[in-house]
Amino acid sequence: MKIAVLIKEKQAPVGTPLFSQNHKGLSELNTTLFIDESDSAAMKEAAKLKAKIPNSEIHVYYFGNNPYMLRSLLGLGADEADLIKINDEQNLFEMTKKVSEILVDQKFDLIMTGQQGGGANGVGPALSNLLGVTLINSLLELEQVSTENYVATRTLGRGRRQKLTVQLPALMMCDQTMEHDGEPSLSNVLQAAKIKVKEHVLTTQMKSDRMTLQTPSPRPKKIYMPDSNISAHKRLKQILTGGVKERTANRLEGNPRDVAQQFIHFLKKQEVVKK
Amino acid sequence: MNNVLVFIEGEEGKITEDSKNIVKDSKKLADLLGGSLIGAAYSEAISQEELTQAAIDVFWELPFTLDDDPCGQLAGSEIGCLVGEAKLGLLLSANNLLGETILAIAAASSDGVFFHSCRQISIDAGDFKIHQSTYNGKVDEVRILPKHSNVAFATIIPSGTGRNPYFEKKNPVTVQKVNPLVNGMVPKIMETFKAKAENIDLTEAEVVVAMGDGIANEKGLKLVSQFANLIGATLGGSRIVVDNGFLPHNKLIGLTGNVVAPRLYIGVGVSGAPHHLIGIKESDVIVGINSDPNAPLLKVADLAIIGDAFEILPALIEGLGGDQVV
Amino acid sequence: MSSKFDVIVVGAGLAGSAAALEMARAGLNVCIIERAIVPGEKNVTGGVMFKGILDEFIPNWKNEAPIERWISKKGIGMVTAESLSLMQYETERNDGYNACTLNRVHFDSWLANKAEEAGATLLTNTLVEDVILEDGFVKGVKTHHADGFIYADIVICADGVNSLVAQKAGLRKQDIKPKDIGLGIKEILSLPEETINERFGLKGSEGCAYEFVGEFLNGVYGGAFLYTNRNTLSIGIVVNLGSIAETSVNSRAILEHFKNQPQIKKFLEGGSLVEYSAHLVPEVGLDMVPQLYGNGILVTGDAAGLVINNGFSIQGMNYAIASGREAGKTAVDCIRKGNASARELASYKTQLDQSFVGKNLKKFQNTHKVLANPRIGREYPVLIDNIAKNLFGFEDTIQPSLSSTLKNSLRGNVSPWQLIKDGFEIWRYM
Amino acid sequence: MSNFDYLFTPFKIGNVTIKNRIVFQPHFDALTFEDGMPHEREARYYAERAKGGAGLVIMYGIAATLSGQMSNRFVRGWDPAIVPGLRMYADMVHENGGKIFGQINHAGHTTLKNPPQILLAPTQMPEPSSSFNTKEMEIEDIQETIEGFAKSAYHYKQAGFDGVEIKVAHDGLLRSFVSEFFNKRTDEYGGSFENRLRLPMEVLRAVRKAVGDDYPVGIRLCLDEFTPWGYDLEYGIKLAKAFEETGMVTYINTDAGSFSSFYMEIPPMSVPAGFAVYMGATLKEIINLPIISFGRINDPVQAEKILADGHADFVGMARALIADPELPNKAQRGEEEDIRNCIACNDGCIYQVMQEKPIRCIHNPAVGLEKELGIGTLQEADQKKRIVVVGGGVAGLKVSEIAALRGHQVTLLEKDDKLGGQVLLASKLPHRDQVHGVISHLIKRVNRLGVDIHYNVEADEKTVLDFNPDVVVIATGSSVAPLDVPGGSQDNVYSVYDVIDGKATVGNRVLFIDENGHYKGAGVAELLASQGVHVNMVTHLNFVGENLEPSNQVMFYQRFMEMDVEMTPHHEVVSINGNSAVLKNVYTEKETEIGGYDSFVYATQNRSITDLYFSLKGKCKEIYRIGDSAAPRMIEQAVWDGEEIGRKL
Repeated sequence: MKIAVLIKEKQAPVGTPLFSQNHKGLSELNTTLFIDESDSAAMKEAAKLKAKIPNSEIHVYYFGNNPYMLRSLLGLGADEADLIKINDEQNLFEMTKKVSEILVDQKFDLIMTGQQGGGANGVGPALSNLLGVTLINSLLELEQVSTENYVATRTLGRGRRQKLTVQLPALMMCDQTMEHDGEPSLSNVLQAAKIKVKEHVLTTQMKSDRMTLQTPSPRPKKIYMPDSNISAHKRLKQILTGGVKERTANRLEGNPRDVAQQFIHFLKKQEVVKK
Repeated sequence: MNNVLVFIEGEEGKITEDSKNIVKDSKKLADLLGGSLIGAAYSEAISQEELTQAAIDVFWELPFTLDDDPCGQLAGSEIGCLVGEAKLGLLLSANNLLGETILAIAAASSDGVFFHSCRQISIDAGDFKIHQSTYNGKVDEVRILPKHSNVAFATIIPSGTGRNPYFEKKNPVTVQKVNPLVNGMVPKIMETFKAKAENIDLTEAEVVVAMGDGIANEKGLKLVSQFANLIGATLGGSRIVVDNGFLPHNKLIGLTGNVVAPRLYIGVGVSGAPHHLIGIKESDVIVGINSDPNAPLLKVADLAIIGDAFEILPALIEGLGGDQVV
Repeated sequence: MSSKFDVIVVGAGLAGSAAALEMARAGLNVCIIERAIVPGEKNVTGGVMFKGILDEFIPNWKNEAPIERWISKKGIGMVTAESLSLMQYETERNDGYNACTLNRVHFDSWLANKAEEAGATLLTNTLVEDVILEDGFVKGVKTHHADGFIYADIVICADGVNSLVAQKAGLRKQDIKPKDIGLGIKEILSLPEETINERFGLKGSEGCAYEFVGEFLNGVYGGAFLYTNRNTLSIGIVVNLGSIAETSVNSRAILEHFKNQPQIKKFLEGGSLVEYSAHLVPEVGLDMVPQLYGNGILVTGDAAGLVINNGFSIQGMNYAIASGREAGKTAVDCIRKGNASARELASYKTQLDQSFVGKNLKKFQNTHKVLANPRIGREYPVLIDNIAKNLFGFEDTIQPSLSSTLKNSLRGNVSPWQLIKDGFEIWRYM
Repeated sequence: MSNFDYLFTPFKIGNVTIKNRIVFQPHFDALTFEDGMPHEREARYYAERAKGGAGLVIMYGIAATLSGQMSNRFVRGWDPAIVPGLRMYADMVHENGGKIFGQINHAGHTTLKNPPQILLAPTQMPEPSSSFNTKEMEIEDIQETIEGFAKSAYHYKQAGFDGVEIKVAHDGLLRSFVSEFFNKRTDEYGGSFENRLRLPMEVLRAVRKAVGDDYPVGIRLCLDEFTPWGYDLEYGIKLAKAFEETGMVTYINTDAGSFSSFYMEIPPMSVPAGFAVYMGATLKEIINLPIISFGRINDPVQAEKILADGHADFVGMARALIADPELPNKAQRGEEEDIRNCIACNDGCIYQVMQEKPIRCIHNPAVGLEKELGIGTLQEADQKKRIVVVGGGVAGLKVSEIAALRGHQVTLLEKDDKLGGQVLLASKLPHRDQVHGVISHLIKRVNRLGVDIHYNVEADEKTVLDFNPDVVVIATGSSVAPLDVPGGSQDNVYSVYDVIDGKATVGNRVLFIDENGHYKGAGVAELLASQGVHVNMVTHLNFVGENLEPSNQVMFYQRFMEMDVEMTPHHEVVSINGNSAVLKNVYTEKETEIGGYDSFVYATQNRSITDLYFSLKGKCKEIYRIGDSAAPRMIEQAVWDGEEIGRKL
């Protein structure tokens, strides 16, 4: 099986952001590079599949500039690696077409990437469309059923999960919360240290331009406020109680054992505890 | 190319709060561009009644449900196919998984430009000015996209204090059923289920147990953790508990921490300072366990249990079939 | 791929990469193991490097290496609450620059890359958990990876101050007393390049490095430093831990005090803090150096305690490269001879003692004793301020002669004799 | 490196870049004198906040005209003679890395003077909470007011201030002009919304003209008057929009409450911290000017959240920075634990200035005395001594902190198993939990400073001398004095301490004898009443809770009067017999007997605990007695004693 893994080198300021002189980039002084958890998960999932399925190989496409960052992933089980240099000022989405051109000839069975990493900014979904492969997002678990058939578990938030059946070829976006254990083996790490990373520069005519970077100015989120059509005295009261309306509480007191029994009964009624 | 499309999400037939906020933003932009506002949603997602109140001009009902298209691939392609025909210049949705997937696919298939995590889109000297959150939310970026030659797709971080009514209704909504234009390999749903409590974030949890200063010691932590485990609740804490290091800061419930909205909230030894109460007021049912009958939490609780938590918790744990840990 | 090498170097800092480069050039099969993802990442940004060592080692380094600024001004300042007396050496001669400031992440990556180009294998993101001991010989290391044993005839520890590897191999001195330890606190402040040039009177890639003593120390033994990088300033203090404990002065407060001194403040104005770091360094030079070799093992760089705290700043980069090279050379000899016993490896110590590293260590061996002189922090800056005030005529009177100025100023607690004696001692170590 | 993404990022107001998002909100501090001239003392007060890290300091509203002075201590804005003095303010704040704006106000019908000068108002009527009537402004008065604002603004600019702010907020003429209730004029300055805004707009234009186009001019805007007759947020928003539309306003500084609802301007501790952030948030949603939020924000984490949630561009703090001017710097350095949080008791700050007395803070003695006690004034001791402090209440903790900071070796002996003394009890009273902040801060400090603390040590002469101390500080506190009337030692008579400790078994009807007039009485009475007990509060004072700080007093009454209580002021209890007591009217001396009480609870003046002090006096080198053990008083005095003696050692 041919697996591609797409990884994006991310950067973020440590503490208060500092900008380059023209405000179009971050000052490197307090910028840290990192690989998103979801991208690491994609790499680890790919390695897991490779270990299970004979004759598999992994080709890593790394969008970023620091070869050492890339190397930290290769030990997980990469066979080939491309370091694709990108300009940080560009909107990565606008490069998906070029990326799809690189990938399309390779005819990968499976493309793995991170929901919040390489696949973010709409890149993952866009690639699935351009390559014409099935898309799975928010992946938490993957199970092989037959050569081409897989069962994928996704997270839908609020603790909800969904199981899907998928056929390859597919592009799968791993969620940050996907769990993996195990560390790369030393032989893989040693091997990875000697992988010849192919470097190329990705250029494309950008449609949008970065004008400036600035400190964040979020728009207002929801906030508690007293009702507007009530008297000042009532407004004040609402503020004092944090807006929780006074409820007529049922009271339970007495022997702890009895109290506990009654409370458990209440929990059963609430369907928190099975009856 | 002056029409604006907003992708609308529904929850049990109702338009989600986030989508409502985006509709509000979109309406302003449509007016500014002099186009009409089209709302698009999955089939069966939005009830008829909810629709008539939405401040959109046209409603597109996609030819499939979310269950037919769990990862949004069909919807994205479908909308992408219609960009030119419907003279769309700008497509928006809430900044979440589904919105991002659908709009990015639509953008890819219609050669448009997609922007994620936008705070605001405005029109500046005839061009799109995109105000975007980037670098893990630590920096804002302003980008310009020439409007005459491009269609912009953007997911917007929902905002709104909740003070204003969402819709100022003017015209009736024209409902259009969209014909299926695309087909492809779509993953099939096998089942949908609930994850274990410890894997659920506080703000997402359905049952929350809060540890308060009344039981702020090692023993209290052990008991309350075990109780939370037994009933499948996610554990959080009040300010004092977090300040004293019994729980990490991301477990703080209150104004400055997590605002929780569970089906059931149980405060154990929580006195109920106003900032904590603000953090739990969205809870459906509030239960307080406290030895002080005057604790403010007990006054706002649906069920007030008066007694020593160090006696009640072991009894509860025993009653629920757990082994005593302390 | 085989996991057997001639030599393993633990740590891709300056000492480690220098050792690896030396050995790879000699054709040895070398493996460098670094715990960080990017070499230099765990290091404090910025430092002053004296150039002599690299001129010989990597002749073209000036053109290749990422340099921040060339030090064209060096000075020593005495600071009181209101004044600064700065004594400065300055040169315009280009070849006269004998030091530069660096960004460690860039520089360390560059040096590690040099070693790789020469044929060494670099494993990043790899933690060494233990050493492999066989028959009293170090035979390799255990990494955190699955099946993570790597074998070699010699292991060189270059993994920093708290060298875990040296400790595991039983080579560290234990039981360090607070009075033997210096605490270095450093802040990096960002300022535009032009502002730095303007403020310090610099052109292009020129830079400066200053060291200070004064009242801000509040009776604690130590000093402060300030030097320029390309678009940042490094400012910090080095204080003796024992002295901190005795006086209960907050070390953080000393730095704040120093930064808020009006003349120093002018240098820093508008700078935003980008990095803050504190670390411990052995302060007593040679006294602290652990055993440098054993069967199949060599210790080098900071791990070997080859760091010099001259009382004002911490210098280790030159010593790191020099000691790394010496370790590399020794390893090459021993591998060729096929003998990695402690007896053979002992020549490393001999070589080191004869190099400038050993010589400087000896010279600075007593620095901490001089700096333990409370007069340095307290009386002298005030004294010098008084002298300067009189000399430079801040008051509208007839300029007195230097000797009367001195006498006037000395009408305090310090005897002239003491001044001369202490003065001599300070200059010896600066 | 800080843990904050927003709080320490710069932000621009007009052309002025403020280095962080923390604004020291304007408030009267009475640090000037009756000549109304700027004074070094006030300059240092502002400079201290800049030194502590506040990005912007806003000076309180100096008076636009003579008739607009709320107190003679208000700086005379119209008078050019103030410029050199104000320049000192600006220079000192700038030297300390901050920016400074100046507010301008005309007090209108609100005043601290008693009796006042002629008070001006849009329409003749007193402020509802006041009994001083007003003069309805003539056109000349209006003209003079406009000129006064313009002159004051010009003076600020001349003095090097970075911006000005016009007050259309709690106290003051401009707010009453925009308020429908106060402004019933029939000329062009009243009647319609537009007319009501005419005066503020004319003031704004005149100020703008005086300072030029590029100079920041802000509006401090009351968004909700919180009175039955006043305007609400809807109207406040309308005002904000109108100001924005002029294009002449650079920012809006939010505010709420009016003179009659002053407890919403400076809400006491029963009001949630950050209670008014929603008002600024609403503005952020509607207008585009930079917004400063307000309202008991005393925690950098909360401040960060306000910014991160987009609820404001700046976080305004007044009391938080009074209590600890170094809050910003400490937060930025990651030393949040060291912050001395404001507890919103209002006893030291607002209560004092309302009486035209210089501002103070109950747990920061340096307030108003920045020169003597401010940042950097604490000197290391020349001679390091071995100090034993007995008693871990406020006084003992404070003296330990100061002594340890100065390098002394401090041992603290506490008889209980926890530190805090009487404050532990005081914080158990309803709505008083935040008093605990005073001791939790000090406890963190002494622990961090390495004070050697011994718990459960009932110190006697020997225990203390065994430490071989150079100095002994006695801070053993005070104990309750018995009720000295016939029947005062009956079984059903309890002290307030018995009640808080839970030692008392109180019946359903309680006669409460309050000789205290502060929280010790009022708080315990509220505690009982909140448990459903009927309380009759007997006090010799003119009313119950007479010594409470006014904002706390109002809120106390709002709660107390909803409970099953009776109040019997002007009376003292002369005897108790079984279930009844004899009361005596303090004015007429007429006695009445009332009965049917299950229990009696009394709050009397405490007595110092002095045994240890006198047994050690003369036996050690140096001995001091501080806090209640010298004379039973309040938290503030205990802190003072600790600070004062600590600095002496």
